[in-house]
Amino acid sequence: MLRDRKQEYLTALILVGPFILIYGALFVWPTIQMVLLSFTKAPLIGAGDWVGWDNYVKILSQKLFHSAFWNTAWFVVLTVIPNTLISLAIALAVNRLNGWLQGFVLACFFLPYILPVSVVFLTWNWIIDVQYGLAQGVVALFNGGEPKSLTRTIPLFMPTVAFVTVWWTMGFNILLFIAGLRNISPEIYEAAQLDSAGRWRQFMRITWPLVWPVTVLVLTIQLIAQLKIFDQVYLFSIGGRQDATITLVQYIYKLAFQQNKGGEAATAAVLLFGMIIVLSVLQYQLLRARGEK
Amino acid sequence: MADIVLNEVSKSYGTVQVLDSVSMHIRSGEFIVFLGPSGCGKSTLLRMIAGLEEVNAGQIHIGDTRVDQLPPNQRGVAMVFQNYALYPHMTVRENMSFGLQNVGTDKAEIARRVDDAARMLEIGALLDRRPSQLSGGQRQRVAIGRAIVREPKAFLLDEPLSNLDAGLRVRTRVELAQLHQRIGTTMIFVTHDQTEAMTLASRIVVMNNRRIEQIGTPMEVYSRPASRFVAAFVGSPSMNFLDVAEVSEAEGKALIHAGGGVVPTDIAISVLPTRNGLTLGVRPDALKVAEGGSLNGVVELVERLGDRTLLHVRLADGALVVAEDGGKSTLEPGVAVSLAADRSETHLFDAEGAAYHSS
Amino acid sequence: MADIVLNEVSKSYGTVQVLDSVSMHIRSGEFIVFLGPSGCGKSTLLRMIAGLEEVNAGQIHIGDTRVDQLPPNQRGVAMVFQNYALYPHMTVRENMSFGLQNVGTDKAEIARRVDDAARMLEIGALLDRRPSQLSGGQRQRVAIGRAIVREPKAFLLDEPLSNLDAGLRVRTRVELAQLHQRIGTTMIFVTHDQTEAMTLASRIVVMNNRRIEQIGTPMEVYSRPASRFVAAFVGSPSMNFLDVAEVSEAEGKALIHAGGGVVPTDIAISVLPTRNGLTLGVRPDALKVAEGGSLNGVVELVERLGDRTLLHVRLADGALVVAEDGGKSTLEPGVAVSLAADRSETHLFDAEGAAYHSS
Amino acid sequence: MSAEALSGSQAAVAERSRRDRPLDLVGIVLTAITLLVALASFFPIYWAIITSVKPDGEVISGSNSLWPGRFVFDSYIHIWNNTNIAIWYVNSMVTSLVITVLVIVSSAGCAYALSQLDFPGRRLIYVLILACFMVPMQALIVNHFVLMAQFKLLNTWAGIILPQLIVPVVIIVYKQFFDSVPKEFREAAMMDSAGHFKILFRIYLPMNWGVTAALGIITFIGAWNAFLWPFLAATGEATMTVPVGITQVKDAYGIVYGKLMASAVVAGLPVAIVYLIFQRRVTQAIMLSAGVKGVTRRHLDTPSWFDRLTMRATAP
Amino acid sequence: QQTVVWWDFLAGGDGVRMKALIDAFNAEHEGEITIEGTTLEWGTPFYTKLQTSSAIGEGPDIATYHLSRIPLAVDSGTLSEITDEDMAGAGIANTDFTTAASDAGKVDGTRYAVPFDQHGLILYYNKDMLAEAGLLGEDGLPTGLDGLDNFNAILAQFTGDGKYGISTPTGDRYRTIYSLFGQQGGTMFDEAAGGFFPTDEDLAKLTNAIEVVKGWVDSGYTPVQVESPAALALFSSGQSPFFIMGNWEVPTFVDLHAKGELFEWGAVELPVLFENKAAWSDSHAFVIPANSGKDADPDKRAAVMQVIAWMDQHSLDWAGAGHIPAYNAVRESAEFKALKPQSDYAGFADTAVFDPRTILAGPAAPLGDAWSNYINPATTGEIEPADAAAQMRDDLNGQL
Ligand SMILES: Nc1ncnc2c1ncn2[C@@H]1O[C@H](COP(=O)(O)OP(=O)(O)OP(=O)(O)O)[C@@H](O)[C@H]1O
Ligand SMILES: Nc1ncnc2c1ncn2[C@@H]1O[C@H](COP(=O)(O)OP(=O)(O)OP(=O)(O)O)[C@@H](O)[C@H]1O
Ligand SMILES: [Mg+2]
Ligand SMILES: [Mg+2]
Repeated sequence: MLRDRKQEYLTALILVGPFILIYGALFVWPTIQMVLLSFTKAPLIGAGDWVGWDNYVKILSQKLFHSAFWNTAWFVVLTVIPNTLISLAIALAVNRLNGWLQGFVLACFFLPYILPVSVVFLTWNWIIDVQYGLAQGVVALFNGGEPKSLTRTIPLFMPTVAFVTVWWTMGFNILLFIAGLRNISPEIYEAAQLDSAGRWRQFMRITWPLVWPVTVLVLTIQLIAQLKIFDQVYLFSIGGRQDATITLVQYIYKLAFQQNKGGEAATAAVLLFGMIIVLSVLQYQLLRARGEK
Repeated sequence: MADIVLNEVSKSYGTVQVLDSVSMHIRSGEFIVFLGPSGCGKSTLLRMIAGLEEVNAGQIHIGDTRVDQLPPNQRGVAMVFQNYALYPHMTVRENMSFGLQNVGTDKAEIARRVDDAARMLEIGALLDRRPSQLSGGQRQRVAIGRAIVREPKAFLLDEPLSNLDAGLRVRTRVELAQLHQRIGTTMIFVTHDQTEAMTLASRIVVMNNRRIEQIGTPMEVYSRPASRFVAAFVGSPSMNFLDVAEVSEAEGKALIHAGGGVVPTDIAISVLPTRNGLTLGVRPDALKVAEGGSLNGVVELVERLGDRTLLHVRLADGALVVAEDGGKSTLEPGVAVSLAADRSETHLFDAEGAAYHSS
Repeated sequence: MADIVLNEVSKSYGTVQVLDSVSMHIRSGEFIVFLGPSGCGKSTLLRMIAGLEEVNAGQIHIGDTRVDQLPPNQRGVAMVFQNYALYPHMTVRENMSFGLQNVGTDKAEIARRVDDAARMLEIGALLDRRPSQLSGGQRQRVAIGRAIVREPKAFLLDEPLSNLDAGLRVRTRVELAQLHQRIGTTMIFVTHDQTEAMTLASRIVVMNNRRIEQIGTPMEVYSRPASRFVAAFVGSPSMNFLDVAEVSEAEGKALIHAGGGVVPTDIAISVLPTRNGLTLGVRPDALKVAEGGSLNGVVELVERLGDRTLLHVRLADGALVVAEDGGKSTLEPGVAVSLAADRSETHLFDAEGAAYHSS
Repeated sequence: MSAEALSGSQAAVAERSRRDRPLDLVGIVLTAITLLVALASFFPIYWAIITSVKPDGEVISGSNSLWPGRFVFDSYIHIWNNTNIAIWYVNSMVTSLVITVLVIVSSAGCAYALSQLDFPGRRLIYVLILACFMVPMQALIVNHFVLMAQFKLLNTWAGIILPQLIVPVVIIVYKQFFDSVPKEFREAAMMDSAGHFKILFRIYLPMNWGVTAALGIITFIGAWNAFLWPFLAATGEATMTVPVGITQVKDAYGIVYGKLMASAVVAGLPVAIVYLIFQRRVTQAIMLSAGVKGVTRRHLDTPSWFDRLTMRATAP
Repeated sequence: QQTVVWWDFLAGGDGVRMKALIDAFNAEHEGEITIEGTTLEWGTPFYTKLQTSSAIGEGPDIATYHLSRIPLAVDSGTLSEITDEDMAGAGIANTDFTTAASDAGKVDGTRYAVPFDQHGLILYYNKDMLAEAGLLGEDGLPTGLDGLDNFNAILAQFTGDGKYGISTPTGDRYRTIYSLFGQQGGTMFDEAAGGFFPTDEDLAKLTNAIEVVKGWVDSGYTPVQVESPAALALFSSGQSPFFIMGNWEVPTFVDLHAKGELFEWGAVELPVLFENKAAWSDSHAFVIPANSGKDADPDKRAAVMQVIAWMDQHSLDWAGAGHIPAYNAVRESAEFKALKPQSDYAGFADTAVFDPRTILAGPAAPLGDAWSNYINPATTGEIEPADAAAQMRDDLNGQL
C-alpha cells in the first residue's frame, strides 16, 4: 500500500494521544510511584524518608500480612475451583435446553452477575441474617436447631463469602462454557453416536477434552480476579473481626487509609502485584502442560 | 452385504414436510448418489438412514433387519460428514480406533484394522498427527478411514468433497471411485454437483422438493430425463428450452414449431397426450451450427473453452439458446448462423413437466 | 481512454520476491485476464496497478501519466474486490455515492451517475437496500456499479466471481462479457479458473511463479501453449503428457515413440533442437478411441459427463491417459481399447518446458 | 434471547442433533432439576424485591411468606425522603456515562491506530496494554488516591472517573475487531478517496455498531457497579455513587431490612434493566472480551502464555 | 450565609434526634447558617473516612467524635485545635462542662473537642413480663436483680419456648464485659505498671467477666450470634424481657411506644453482679477536622463554633435520645431531671468506666479492634476466655 508516512504518523498521534495521556498518567506513572513509595516511610499523603528495604522486611514478617495472605489464598481455593466445576455443570445443563426455556434459565443464572457488589452484599446479608434470615432455616438443620451467624463465626466467614461470590460471578463462567460447548460441532457428537459412545463416554472423551481450553481460561480469569478480592469481604466484615478475615487488598487499604502508612501500603501493593504476575504465569503454564498431554 | 430398502419414508420438521413418501431399493454394492438442489432433503434422507434423524412414517430395512427404530450405532452403517467431524483432540489413530474401543474390540484387532485401512488409504505416515495438522484431502481420507475400520454394510457420505478446492476435488473424486471398485461396499453419496453425480454413480437418485424425480443410471438421467426438472438440473451448460408454438406431424414423428423455425424430432406423435403448452428441450451439444439448419439467429456471445466453443445465439423469435461449435470455431459476436438440432436428442415437456423422448 | 503499460515491474515482500520484471502493454478497451495458479502473484500485480501495493522497481503508466507513485484514488482506476467489500451499513445508493461525495462531486451529478449506472446494471429497484438484503449476484452488480460511477479509465477485478455458486457464476460471467461489450472500458480480471479466462478474455496473461508465461488470445493459449506449464494449466481435463522414448522421422515430421506405441505428429522435425528429454502432449479431446489407433491400453475408469465420456486408460507402458469418447459411449472399465491422437494437435515439450507445436 | 446471541445457526443444528426418543425420562428429570436450580439462583433477587415491598411488621414476623400479605412502598418512600439517593443516582449516571463515552472513544481511536496504522512506538503501546491486563488495578489504589489528592480531584466527578478509564479489554476487543475487518474495506474506501478518520468513523465503526454497543454496555455496567475506587474517591456524601452510598450512609432506624432491600433494588435496577433490554449485547460482549470464539483454535495452535493472557478480559 | 458540612455516625434513634436538632438549628438560623448533615457507618468506616478526608482537606467542617478516641485522633493529625477564643466567640467556656469532660477533650492541655454528652450501658426491661414474674416493684422499677447467681436464676426463668432471658448483641458484648470488669474493680491500663491489665489479677477479672457473658450464651439465656437490629427486635417483639444496650436505643422504644407498637418498658442501671456498681461509658463530642491544605476561613469557624454552642445549649432534646448532656446548665435543669426513664439510670454517670487515656483507645482503634478480635469471639466459644484475655493484653501491649 502506498502510504503517506507523515500524514500517517500525524493521524496515529491524534488517535493514540488520548490513550497515551490516560494510560501514562493513570497507569504508568502511578505504577512507578508505587514502587518508589514502597521504599519510603511516607504517610498516605505527603513525602517520607527513603528507608530502603525496611518496609519489605517489616511487611513480610508481619502477622497481619500472613493472615491476609492465607485468607486470600483460602478464598481463592474456595471460589476458583467450585466456581469452575459448578459453572461447567450448569453450562452442560443449560446447553441441553432450547428455545425460551434456555433463555429464561440462562437469565436466571446470569442476572446476579450484573448486579453491583453492594446489592449482592445487602441481599445476602439479609438472607443469612441470624434472626430473620431465610437461610437460618437451613443453618439450623446443621446446628442443632440453633441459628448461627455465618459471617461472625470466623471459620464460616470465608466459605460464606465464597458461596455468595460463586453465586454472584458464575453467570460469567457459564456463558464462557456455553460458548465453548457451542463451539463443538454437533456433527462431532453424531460421529460419536455412530461410534457407539454413550452419554458418559461422550462427556469424558469428547466434551471434556474439547472444553478444556475454556476451562483453562475460566480458571485463569477467576484466579486473577479472586486474588484481588476486596469488596465482598470488606462489606461482610464491617462490624466484625476484620483482622481475622482480612485479605490482601484489604490489608493495603488498612495500611494506607486506616493506619496512614502510605509507604508500607505501597510495599504490600508491590508484593500483591508480583504475586499475581507470578501466579498467573505459573498457573497458565501448569494447566497448559496438562491440557496437552 | 445387505440391500437397503426404504418404504414410503416421510419426514417433517414441525409442520414443514421435507420428505414425502420416499421409496427406493439400493442393492448391495451399488454406488448411489442423491442429487438435487440445496434444501431438497438429501441430507435429511441420508441422516434418516444413518439413524441421526427420526423417521415420521414408513420403514427402513438394512439387509433383513428393520432399522428405523434402532440407534445409529446398531445399524451397521458408517458416515462421512461434510466437514469430516474428526475429533480434533485425538490423533488420526485415535480417531479411527474410537468407535472400535467403544464396542470393546480387542486391541490387536483394532491395530490390525487401523493399519489395514491406513495402508489402503495411504495415510500410514499420518497416524500420529492431529486433524489440524492435515490438509483437506488428508482429512477426507481419515474420515473415510474411520468409516472403513468399522467394516460397515454401507458408507453414507454427505457432500464429502465440497470442502476441497477444485483440483483436489477432481483427484479425490477419482480416488473415491477407485476405492469403491476395490472394496465393493455400498456407498450412498450426497451432492448437488451434477458432475460428481454423473462420474461417480452407478445410479443417481434425483431429488427435488420433497420427492424423488428419477432414479436411474447417469446415462438414463442425462439422455432420458424423467421430467423437465431433471432435464434442466443435469447437464452443463444446461438444456435449452423453447416454447412450442405448434406441433405438426411427419411420418408419425412430431415436427416442432419453435424458436422461429421448425425442428424435426424422433418423438412419436402418438405418445403425446396434448399439443398445447409444450416445451422443446435440446441440449447445447445436440445443437450445432449447420448450413440450412432449422433455427436461425445471431451470435451474441462466444465462449471459447478450447476443445469446444459455446455460442449464445438470439433466435428469430427472440429466444436465447446456447449451441456448441468446435474448439477452433471462428465465429464472432454479430454473425448470423443457422442451427440444427440432432433429432434423436430432442425432448418435449408438457405443462406439468412430464417428458417425452425421441425413440 | 488510455493504455496501461507496465515496464519491468518487480515486487518483493521482505526477501521473498513475488514478481520479477513483469512488462506488458494493455490496450485501451481490452479485456485482459490474469490467469495462474494460487500464489503466483496475480492479485499482487493487479493491486500494484490499483496503487494498493507499492512497486519496488519498474514503472507503471496509465495513459500519459506515470502512476506508480500516486495514491490509489488519483490513478483513475476502479477496483471490484473478490468479496465485493460493499459497506454493509450503507444502502446501495450510499455505497455508490460514497466515493463521489468524498471528492466533493455535486449532488445532482452524483444522483445522475448513480441512476445511470443503476439502470445499466438493472439494480434500480435495489438502491435503497442494504448489501445484506441482496443476493450474491446482485451484490456483484452493485460492486461493479460502485466502480462505474467513478467513470474510471480501467476496471480492475480480483476474482469477482469466486464467491458465487456454480450456476450464478456462469450467468454472471455472461453478463460481465456483455457489459464489457457495451461500455468498452478496459478491464483487467484476475482468476485462477481457466474456463472464466477462456470465455471472457480478449487476451490472457498466463502467470506462474513470479513471471509471465504467455500473453495471447484464448485460442493461442489453448492451441499453441508457450510452455509445458501453460499447456498443463489451461484446458480441463488437463493435457496428457507422455515421456518420449525415441523420435523418428516421416516426411519431415516427427514420429513419437511413447506410451508403448508410435504417434505420428505434424511437428516439423527441423524445429526440434534435441531428441532427448522430450515429452509428448495430447489433449483428451484430441485423443479418441479408434480401431487401429497407435496407443493401446485398458480402460480403468469411465466418467460419463453426458455429452461426452472421459476414459482413464492405462497404456501398455503403464502410463495413465485420459481420452474422450462420445456421450453415448458404451465402454466399461476393463475393456481394451486403442487410441488415436489427432496429429495436428500434438505438442512436444523439452526438458526446460519450451514447446514445439504441430504446424 | 441470549440463546441466539451465542450462535444462532448452531442452535438449529444442535436441535436437529438431539434425537427425541419417545419419553426421555432422564431428560425430563434433568430439565426439571435445571429449572429448579435456576429458580433457586434467581431466588435471592426475588426475595430482596419482595422484602422491600412488605410492611416492616411482616418482615420480622418470621412468617417468611413468599408473597407479601400487603404491598407497601413505605421503604421506597423512606429512602427517597431520608437519603440522598437521588444525588447518588445523578453521580452514578454521570460518572458511568462519561466513563463509557471516554473509554469507547479513546479506545476505538487507539485500537484503530494499532490495527491499521504503522507508526513508531506501536509495539510499545501494545505491550503496555497487555501489561495492563496483568496488573491489578486494586494495587494502584494508594497511588491513585495520592495522585487525585494532589490535583484536588477527590470528591469530584473527575476524580471518580479518571482511574476508571483504564479498561484495556476494550482496546483489545476493538483491535481484534478492526484486525478482522477484511482489508478490502479499507482499500475500497481508499480508492473512494477516504482518509483515515473517514474510514474509522464512516466505515469501520458504523459497519458494526454492535461491537461498540456491546463494549459500551459492559463498560457502563462495570462503571456503575464499581465499588472500591468510588468508595475511596468519594469521601463526602455528595459525590458518592449509588453502590457506595447504600452501604456507607446510614439513616434508617427501627426495622431496617425493608429499607435496605429497597435501596438494593434501586441500586441494581439500572443495570438489571440494561441487561434485560440488551441481553444479546451483554452476552456478546462477554464472549468478545474473553476472546472465547478462538479458544479451541488457539489451544490447538499452542500459543505462548502471553497470547493467552491477552485473551483474558473483564475480570468480574 | 454559611454552609456547615457535618458528619456524624449516629444511626437509629440517635440519628432521628440529631436530625431533628439539625433541622431545628437550620430553621432558627435560616439565611445565616445551614448544616448539611451526613450519617456514615459507625466505627471503622466513619473514622477511616474522617481521617483520610481530613488529611486531604476534604473533611467536613464539623464532626462528632468519641472522647475516648481523641488521643489517637490528635496523634494522627486529624483534628484542629479549638482555642479559648473560639469558645468565647460562641459564648461557651470550659466552665460550662465538668472538669473531667472538658479535660477529656484536651491533649497536653490543648483543646480539640467540645463535649456533648455522656452515654453508657444500661438495662432495658419489659415491664409486662417482669410484672408477671413478680419482679416489678411498686415504682415500676425491677427489683432483686443484683448478684450474679441471682441474676442468672432470673434469666433462666425466662428462657425457653423460643424465648431468651436476655438480649445482648454479639458485637456489643465487650461493653458488658468491660462493665463487669469494672464491677470487680479491675484496672485496664496503667502505663507505669506495665501497660494493659498490669497484674494477673486484672487478667483474671477480665476472664471472669467474659465467663459471665459466655455463661449466658452457654446456658441459652441469649442467642450465640445476634446482630444489633435483631437483638433490638428480640426485645421489642417480647421474646426477651431484658436487653443490655447503650442508652441510645431509648428513643427507639419511646417512638415505638408512642406509636402503640410496644409494651410498657423501662430502663435502669446495670444490675450489680459483682462488688461495685459500674457500667461502660463514653462521651460524644464535637471536633473540627484539620482539613490540611484548606485555607482557614474565620467566618466559617465562627459559624461552626456557633453550631457547637447551640447544640450543647439545646442538648435537652438530645437527652431525649437517652444521653446525659455534658452541658452543665442543661444537665442540672429541672426539665432534664423530669425525663423518664433517663432519670432511672442517670446514676451510671457517676460510676462509669471509661476507656483509658491512650492513643490505642476508642472505637476503630487498637483497643476497639482488640475487643472485637478477642473478647466478643470468646463469648461465642471461639476462643477460651482466659486465652482471649491474655491475647488481648499481649496484642495491646505489643502496640504501645
Ligand atoms: N432441524 C430442522 N428444522 C426445520 N427444518 C429443517 C431442519 N433441518 C432441515 N430442515 C429443512 O429441511 C429441508 C431439507 O434439508 P436438507 O438439509 O436435507 O437439505 P439438503 O438437500 O441436504 O440441502 P443442502 O444441499 O443445502 O445440504 C430444508 O428445507 C431445511 O430447511
Ligand atoms: N503481505 C504479504 N507479505 C508477504 N507475502 C505476501 C503478502 N501478500 C502476498 N504474499 C505472497 O505473494 C505471493 C503472491 O500473492 P498473490 O496474492 O498475488 O497471489 P495470487 O496469484 O493472487 O493467488 P490467489 O489465486 O490465491 O489469490 C504469494 O506467495 C503470497 O504468499
Ligand atoms: Mg445437505
Ligand atoms: Mg489473489
